[in-house]
Amino acid sequence: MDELSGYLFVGAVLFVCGVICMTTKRNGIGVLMGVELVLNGANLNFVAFSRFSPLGLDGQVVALFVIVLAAAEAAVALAIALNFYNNHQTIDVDRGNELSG
Amino acid sequence: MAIITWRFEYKEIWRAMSLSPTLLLSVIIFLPALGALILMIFDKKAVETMRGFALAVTAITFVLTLLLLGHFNPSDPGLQPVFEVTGDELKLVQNYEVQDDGSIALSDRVISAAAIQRGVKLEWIPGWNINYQLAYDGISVPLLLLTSFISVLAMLASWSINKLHKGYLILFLLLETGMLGVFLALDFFLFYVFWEVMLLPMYFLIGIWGGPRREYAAIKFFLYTLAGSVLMLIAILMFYFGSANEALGVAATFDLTELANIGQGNVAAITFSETTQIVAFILLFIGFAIKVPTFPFHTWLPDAHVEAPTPISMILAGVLLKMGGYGIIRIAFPLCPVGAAYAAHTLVAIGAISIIYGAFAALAQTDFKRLVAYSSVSHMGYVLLGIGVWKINESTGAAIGRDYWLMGMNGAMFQMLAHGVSSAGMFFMVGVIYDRVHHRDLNQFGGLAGIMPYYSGLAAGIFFAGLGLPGLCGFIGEVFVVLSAWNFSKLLAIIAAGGVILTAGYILWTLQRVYLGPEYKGPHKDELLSNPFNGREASVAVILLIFAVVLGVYPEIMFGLMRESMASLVESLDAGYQNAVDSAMTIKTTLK
Amino acid sequence: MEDLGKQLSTLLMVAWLLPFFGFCIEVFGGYFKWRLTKTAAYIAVGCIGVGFLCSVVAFMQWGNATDWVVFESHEGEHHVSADHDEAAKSHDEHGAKHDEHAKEHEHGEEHADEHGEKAEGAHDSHGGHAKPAVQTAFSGQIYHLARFGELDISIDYYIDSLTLGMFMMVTLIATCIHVFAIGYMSDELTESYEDHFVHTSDGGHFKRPGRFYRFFSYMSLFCFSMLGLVLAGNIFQVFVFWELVGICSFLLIGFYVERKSASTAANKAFIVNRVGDFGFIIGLMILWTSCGTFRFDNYEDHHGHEQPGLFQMVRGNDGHVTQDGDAVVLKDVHGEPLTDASGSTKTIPYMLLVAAGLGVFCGCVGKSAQFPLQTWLPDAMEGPTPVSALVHSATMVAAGVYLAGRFFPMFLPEVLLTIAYVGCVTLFVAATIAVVATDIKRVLAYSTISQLGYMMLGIGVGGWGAGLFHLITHAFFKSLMFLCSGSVIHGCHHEQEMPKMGGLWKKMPVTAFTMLVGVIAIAGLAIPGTSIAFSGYHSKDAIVATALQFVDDNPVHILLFIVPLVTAGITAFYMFRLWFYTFAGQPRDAHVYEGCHESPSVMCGPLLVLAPFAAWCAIGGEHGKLFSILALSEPASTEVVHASHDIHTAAGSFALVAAILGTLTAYLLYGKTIVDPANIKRQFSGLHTFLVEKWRFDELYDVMFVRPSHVVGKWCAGVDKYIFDEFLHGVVRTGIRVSQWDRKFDEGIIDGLVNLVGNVTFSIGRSLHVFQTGNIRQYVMFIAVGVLMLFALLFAFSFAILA
Amino acid sequence: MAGAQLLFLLFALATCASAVMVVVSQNVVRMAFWLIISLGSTSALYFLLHADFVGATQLLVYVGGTLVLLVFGVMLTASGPHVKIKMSPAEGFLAAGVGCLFLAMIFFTVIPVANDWDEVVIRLEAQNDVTDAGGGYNALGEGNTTRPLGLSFLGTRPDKDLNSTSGTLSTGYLLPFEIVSVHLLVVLIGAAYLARAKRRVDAEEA
Repeated sequence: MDELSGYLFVGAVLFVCGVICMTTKRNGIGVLMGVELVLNGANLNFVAFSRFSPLGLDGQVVALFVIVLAAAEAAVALAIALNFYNNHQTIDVDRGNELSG
Repeated sequence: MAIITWRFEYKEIWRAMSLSPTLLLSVIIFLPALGALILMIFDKKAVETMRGFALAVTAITFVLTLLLLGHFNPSDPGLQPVFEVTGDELKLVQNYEVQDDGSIALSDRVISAAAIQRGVKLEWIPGWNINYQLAYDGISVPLLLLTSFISVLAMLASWSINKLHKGYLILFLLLETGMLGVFLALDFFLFYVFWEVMLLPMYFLIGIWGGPRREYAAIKFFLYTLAGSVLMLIAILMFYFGSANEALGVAATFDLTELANIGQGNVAAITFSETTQIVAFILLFIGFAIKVPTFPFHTWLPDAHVEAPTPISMILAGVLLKMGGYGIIRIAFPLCPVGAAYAAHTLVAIGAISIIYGAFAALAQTDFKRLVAYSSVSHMGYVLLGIGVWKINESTGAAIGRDYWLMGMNGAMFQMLAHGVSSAGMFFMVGVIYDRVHHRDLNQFGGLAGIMPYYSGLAAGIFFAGLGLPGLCGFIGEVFVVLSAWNFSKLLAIIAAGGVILTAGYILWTLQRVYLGPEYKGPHKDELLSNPFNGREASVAVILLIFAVVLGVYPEIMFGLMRESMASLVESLDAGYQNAVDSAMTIKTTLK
Repeated sequence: MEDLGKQLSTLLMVAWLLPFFGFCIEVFGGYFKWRLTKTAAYIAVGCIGVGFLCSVVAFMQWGNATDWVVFESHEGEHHVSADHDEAAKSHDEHGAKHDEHAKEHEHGEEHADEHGEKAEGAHDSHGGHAKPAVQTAFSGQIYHLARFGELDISIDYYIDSLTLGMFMMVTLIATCIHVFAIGYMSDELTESYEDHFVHTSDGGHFKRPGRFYRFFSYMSLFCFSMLGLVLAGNIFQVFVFWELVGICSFLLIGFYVERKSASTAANKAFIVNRVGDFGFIIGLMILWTSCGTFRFDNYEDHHGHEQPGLFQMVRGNDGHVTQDGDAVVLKDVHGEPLTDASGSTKTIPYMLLVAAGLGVFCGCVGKSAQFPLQTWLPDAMEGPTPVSALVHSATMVAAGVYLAGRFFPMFLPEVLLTIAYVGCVTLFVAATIAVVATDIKRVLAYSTISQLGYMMLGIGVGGWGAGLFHLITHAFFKSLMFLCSGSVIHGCHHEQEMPKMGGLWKKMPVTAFTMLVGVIAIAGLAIPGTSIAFSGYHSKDAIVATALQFVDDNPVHILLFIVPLVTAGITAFYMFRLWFYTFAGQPRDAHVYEGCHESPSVMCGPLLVLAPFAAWCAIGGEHGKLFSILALSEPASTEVVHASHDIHTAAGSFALVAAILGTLTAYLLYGKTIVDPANIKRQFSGLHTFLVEKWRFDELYDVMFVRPSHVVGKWCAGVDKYIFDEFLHGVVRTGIRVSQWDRKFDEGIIDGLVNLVGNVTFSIGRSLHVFQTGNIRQYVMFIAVGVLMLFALLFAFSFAILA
Repeated sequence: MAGAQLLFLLFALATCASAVMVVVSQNVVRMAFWLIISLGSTSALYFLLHADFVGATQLLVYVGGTLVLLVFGVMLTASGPHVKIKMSPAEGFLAAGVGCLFLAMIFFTVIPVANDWDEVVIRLEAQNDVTDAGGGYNALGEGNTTRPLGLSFLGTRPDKDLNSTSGTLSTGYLLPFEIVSVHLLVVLIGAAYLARAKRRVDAEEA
């Protein structure tokens, strides 16, 4: 196991934790946190590949974009969560099943 | 490293263009369409304003064609230059040159005196090598004048339209754009586009503002014309794909002059084979013959005329039928001289049959307008006859008595113009009376000479023009064509000459039944009395009659315009056929 | 001489164009302003009168410039245009080849010796003796109609003594007739003209505003056209004005547009003329294609080279037609064979030239109402009488003869023979019908046809001068007689039937005696043993003499002499019958007689002017001035025949005897009534009916041409309607049927398939809706599980492949 | 090297452990806390990867910005009885199972990639005309990536082009940078719009 695979394993753990977080948390904020974890896992992979490949800074640039987008996403998602809360008087995402077919 | 940039001095260019027909060509075509666009914002109840506006648009278009005529140089046989500058006149372009050391050298670059641009050419669909290409020469200018002239008169006659004025006027102007475009387009594809552009407004004009059987007539017109268009399209594609030579890196083209050069064997290594030429000629000919129309493709004409409103009949007879003849002269013959020579006998025979057949059919009609429509069939037969009298010495391929063929061609062109004036006039005269009594049964007229003497006098004049009376326009075209025909075929010439008797027969009989006699026998006599021939109608008729007389007494006014172009066309066709015969001989000898 | 040509052409063009301006002014001014005044008439008279003066001035100038060569040469020989001088040079080479030519040559010298005798046959200018270089023919171009390559069509003029003579004749007669018409048409000067021949549906007579101005505008237009025809310098231009006079004739015949008979007669006239013109056009086509020009005379082309005209091409300098096998060699301006660009000699097949001549003659047949196209002229009498006098006797119908004369050099012997026989048949047929006609104008009409037949016969047998001589004299006396008949009709309040007249000479002496002058002239009476006679005698005598000379040379054609001789008698008979019927004897219809009166002076004046001309215009006969003037233009053609003196004397005697016999018969039958003509009528009732029905030509033509053309017309229309249109309808119906099947196919199969897919999808969707829980966490789980399953699949798949 | 490896192990463990704690925690606030730890450790890993600018951004934006936002969210929504929202144990087991499988799947793919990585590097060099100049991409000094990143946002790529063998120029990220900027602006406006109080609607209802 060299250096690269170590980073990749960490990234994988972060990703899976994020996914599980999204599936298990009924709290909307929890779900958001899962998303952040997933993004971080992916970001770690980008930076790691960037470090160990001859492609220069491309990976880091993408990672930066992801960070910025995650920030934006968080802002919007929070706004959505607040609206959800205002409408349902709760943050339990299971209550928001209006789209059930 | 030298980077060369061109800086156009726009003011100068504008001056050169406004002096030259560069813009004029496009303006002539699209001014009516622009007028139609502007008409759309008019209030639909402001009928008189709209009519006045549309009349003004057509009149301005006519004036513009006169301007174009001012630029026209009759002694130049080819396409007319649209943009011509001499070194002394203009400094058009400056030359900036960036030197290696970074300084900029300025030098005046002058377009030399040889900078003559024949026709406007702009890229349109470069992938298919389709260009927006316009040009004019001695063949199109007279027809262009006729078109814009008849349009003004037809617009003057449009006061009798009494429903949906706005739509009518818009369609009318669009129709004019299509017609003018057909006579100016030099790109085959563009030609086809304008050809179709003209078709649709016509369909609606007949189908909405027509008589009781208007839908039938409109659909019949549409079917026939569309069938012709399809055949023409096939021929267009044949030429297009035949004009490419990948080995030489020559791209396919729609340019009519280039195609004509190929067809006449003036381009090395690219030719249309004899079979191609014959097939393409037959396709094109049928396409155009439907429009002319000739026997046996003529049956749409009587129905279309009978049902169409008067001004549309005028346009139909005065201009639309001319497109067929124009197409044959401008496209079918130059592009496939071998096919044309092959079919010349058939052409002349069809022409002669049309003359006689149309006249006989006219003799049997009881509907006034139908009679005039059949007379159109008869008269347009002369056009075909004159075009086709190309007698060829089979061994050398040279024309025998080329001047007679030239005379026939000129006569055919003149006949088109003359028929444009006389038949438009005849339809107008029928329309005037129809507006009053609302019927066209020849057996229920009579005595109009007593009731409306002024009208009857003018009508007699115009009908005499149709009869081919010397001193009026119809005579010159007919008699020149017939005189040229003897050189080609004695029998067909005699048949064609027989038309003069029948023409006299049906026209005089009609005059007798309609205008002469003691009293009017049909219904609505009161309207005849209460609704006299008004000034607007009189002006249309008088203008047409004046033109009929001028053309009849001094035909050189039109022959002078077309002489050189026609002569060079005939010369090049003759040479083209000889080329083909020569190459065929070469092939034969090589085979041996 | 160039100046003279310019002056002459200017003068004649003024004379020619004035009536046209008159027409323009009259037709517009008349319509808008002068409906009820005589202004239009004065303008018309002024125009044509000035035209006459111009013609006379032109003639005087021509005479002065030519030193009145016409009257001197009448002693010696005729001079032709100076062009022919040059022929003398090249003559010898050519002349030697042809025997006939050589003979002619000798002739020429013979006549040169016979100085002081008369001018027959001495037309050739190459007779070996010096002649004054006087140009008597002038030609030139007025303006271009069109030019195609080397082909050139223009409006030209051609002026020679024939043109001048015709101009003076036409303008003089036209002036007289215009003046006469002022009186004759004066009842049109009203707002409510009552036409007694037209009945309205309510039983009354038709009333309309008068159309005085219109009559005169038509007349002016006619004068313009007629003068243009005479002035024409090429055959195409002749054709142009040929048609124009035709349309004027149409307008004038149909002047009473309300009368069905009038408009029908007008149509008939024009269409029958067009039948002739059909032949004319064919002739034009042949000449145009073979010769490449229409001009009579030599001309300068646009390169400035002198090119030969038609006459020069065919006849060369010496009047001979040069044949090369079956073809006629065309000649250039020097009389040498004409070559085209490639150097080969230009020829025209002999039969084609014959056909061309026949074609042009067809036009003459139509215009001059010759057999078999004579039927239109009697019907043309529907027009007002001045029209009949001007158009249908003196000028237009004579245009056919004029053209035959003008075009004489182009006629080969076969054509001339045809012309002679056509004339022969015509003059007999028309004369026989005239014998039984009772309408005064119709008698004159048939007599016109008959006389035109004489002229044609004269030209056909080679009597060029005789034919045209008769043309001029006939114009005077026939117009005089028509005007007299007009005077009678006017006096009798539009009564035209002779059986209702009689004894009118007491009531209208001027008319009766001027008429008598005309009748004597046409009958060809003379004082036996002298040549003191009225004009008709001289001219008819010339024709009969030429015919006898011709028959003498070609005894096969004996009929060409017998028939005109017999007809001369018949002519005298029916003309005197007319006079006796109308003016002599007792009044047969008291009502008509009572109402009858002598015409006003405006009408009698022209009669008195014309009468001397009718009587003495031909004074001197073939030695007289008129004939000499005409003979100066005699074309250079070997076909010209001149009667010898003996034959002349013989023929004159025969003709005179025939005329006297005819006159006596008429006097006995109608003057003295020793035998009641009714008895004879009863005796020969079959023949009589046949003649009254005009040999049944109208019925024949109706069955042969008119009805068939209507039937063919119906067929054509039917073919359009039932074949072409039905075919189209069938195609469209088939198209509709196909599209209906197509629709069924679409609806049943294509749409069915699509619907099936849709339904399946829908039901799958329905069943899948349980997964649409709306729970976000479940969705994430689905995704995760889905990714896993995909991975597992991929894994299994790659394993399967590896395996 | 050993120090770096030690640090890597330390921070990797911290990252993974705290991530697991985020999943396991039932209290939102605690979750937020563990998330901070996890993200912070990740940034440390970035520093270990010589991606100093990314690491700094991670700290600033995520830890400093995003998480504060999340905590705000928690505070704004955490009223009432629903602070703890429990899931069913079955769900927990299911999630754990799926998670394990997922992890296994990723590991399964990571291992071959990492094993063949040297070949991949060679291939990439061949494809991109760049040679790895020994100590990685950064010829301007280990760990100082701010300047080349900034330049890449402005459209030039010194990091690549200086190692390029063929002299062709690489593309930068000017356009994506601009797009992201605009995107951020839009997001901010959108968020503000979504989150604003609906007074007017209330007023109308009242």
